[in-house]
Amino acid sequence: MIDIQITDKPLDMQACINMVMHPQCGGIDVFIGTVRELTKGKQVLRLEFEAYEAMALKEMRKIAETAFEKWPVQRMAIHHRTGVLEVGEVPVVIAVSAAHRAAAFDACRYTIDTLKQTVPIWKKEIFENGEVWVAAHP
Amino acid sequence: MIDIQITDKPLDMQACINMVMHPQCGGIDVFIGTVRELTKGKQVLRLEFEAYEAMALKEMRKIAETAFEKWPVQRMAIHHRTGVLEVGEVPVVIAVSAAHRAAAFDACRYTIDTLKQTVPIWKKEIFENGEVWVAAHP
Amino acid sequence: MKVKVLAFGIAKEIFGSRHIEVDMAEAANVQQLKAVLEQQFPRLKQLASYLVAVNDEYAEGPQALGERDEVAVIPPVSGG
Amino acid sequence: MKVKVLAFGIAKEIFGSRHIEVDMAEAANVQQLKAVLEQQFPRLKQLASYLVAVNDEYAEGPQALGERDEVAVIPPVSGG
Repeated sequence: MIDIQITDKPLDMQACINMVMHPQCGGIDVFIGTVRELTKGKQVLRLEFEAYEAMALKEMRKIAETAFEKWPVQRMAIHHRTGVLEVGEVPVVIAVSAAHRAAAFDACRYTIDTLKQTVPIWKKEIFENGEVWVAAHP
Repeated sequence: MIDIQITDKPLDMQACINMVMHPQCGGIDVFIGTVRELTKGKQVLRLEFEAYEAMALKEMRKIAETAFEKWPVQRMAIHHRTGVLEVGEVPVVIAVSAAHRAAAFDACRYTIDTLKQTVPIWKKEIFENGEVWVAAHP
Repeated sequence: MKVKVLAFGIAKEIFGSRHIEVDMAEAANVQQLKAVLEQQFPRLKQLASYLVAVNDEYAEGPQALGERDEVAVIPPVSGG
Repeated sequence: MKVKVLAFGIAKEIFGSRHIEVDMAEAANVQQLKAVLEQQFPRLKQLASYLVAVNDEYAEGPQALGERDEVAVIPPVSGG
């Protein structure tokens, strides 16, 4: 079971966990991204996330499917939020269940690492005195 | 901030996550242990967890403190349940926050791996036709 | 042919729009599209990198474009 | 001296009790306690392993025991 969602509503972490629970699973690893107050010493006021939604859903599903091929995992939920997020809010939740915990850890970490490299979602950091699309420039 | 708890009540996963949230954290890794239906092909009816509580709390704190020395993590919650658990219930939740996700993943995985080796908590598996203290015999 | 190009993130700001239309020769490819875009919008060349997607899939330079394709400029992603 | 020994998990079942009292020479150590316990409860030797904790800390064989110490038999742990 793979559940992929992009939404502009606050993410429900407990719902992601419940979704991947399974009587044959022995461990669940969950990654929760949060908006940090500081980036390179500058105070972040808020972030804005924008997604190329159709493609982002497809790319997230590819990552999940690759994780299922690489590790014996049972269920995976990847929920990504878009729109304006304040410090402390949650842009992404990834929950992975597996019979044994090593697979859950490996697959969860692979998923967030790959998501950050390939999924067409963009983050703009808004500071007191300006804003910047993260990673856009060298 | 380190929060260590042993309780015979159901664990509150969202509370563990909220406890480690911090404006300077960029990622949280959460490990959730769950009771599996099958062990080596035999149907588990339920589990019973017993703790040497004072020592288990001390050993869990040592693991957390070692994790704080080894990785730049911000907050950690380790909650372990005791008593009778049915299939699908949650004996352990470990939540770790850090500015950067690699530290959260490493510290969380180290914590559950070490907990399973050193913390004086015991699990009895109850099957249809008998029961066994896990790992007691070679 | 006219190719409609979607823009996201900083590309949307560089184009000044969520999508633009580009005039291309029939069966022009991704590589040629990039050359045209970079000529019209030189700021694209200042990006750390950017990719082109065709119908929701990352596309290589030689891939041919058609008028009905959904084409998008993908600046460096930063989700998660 | 009398040493009170707590038992957990399968050790509790081997002892038939959550705690027992063991007669030991003054200043006996952990190693000697294990020998006495194994004589009284030979099933201890069938365990994959077991450790002794003194005052909530794992203890090595040479550690001396006192009457006021809280001593515990720790069979292989299986939490998590």
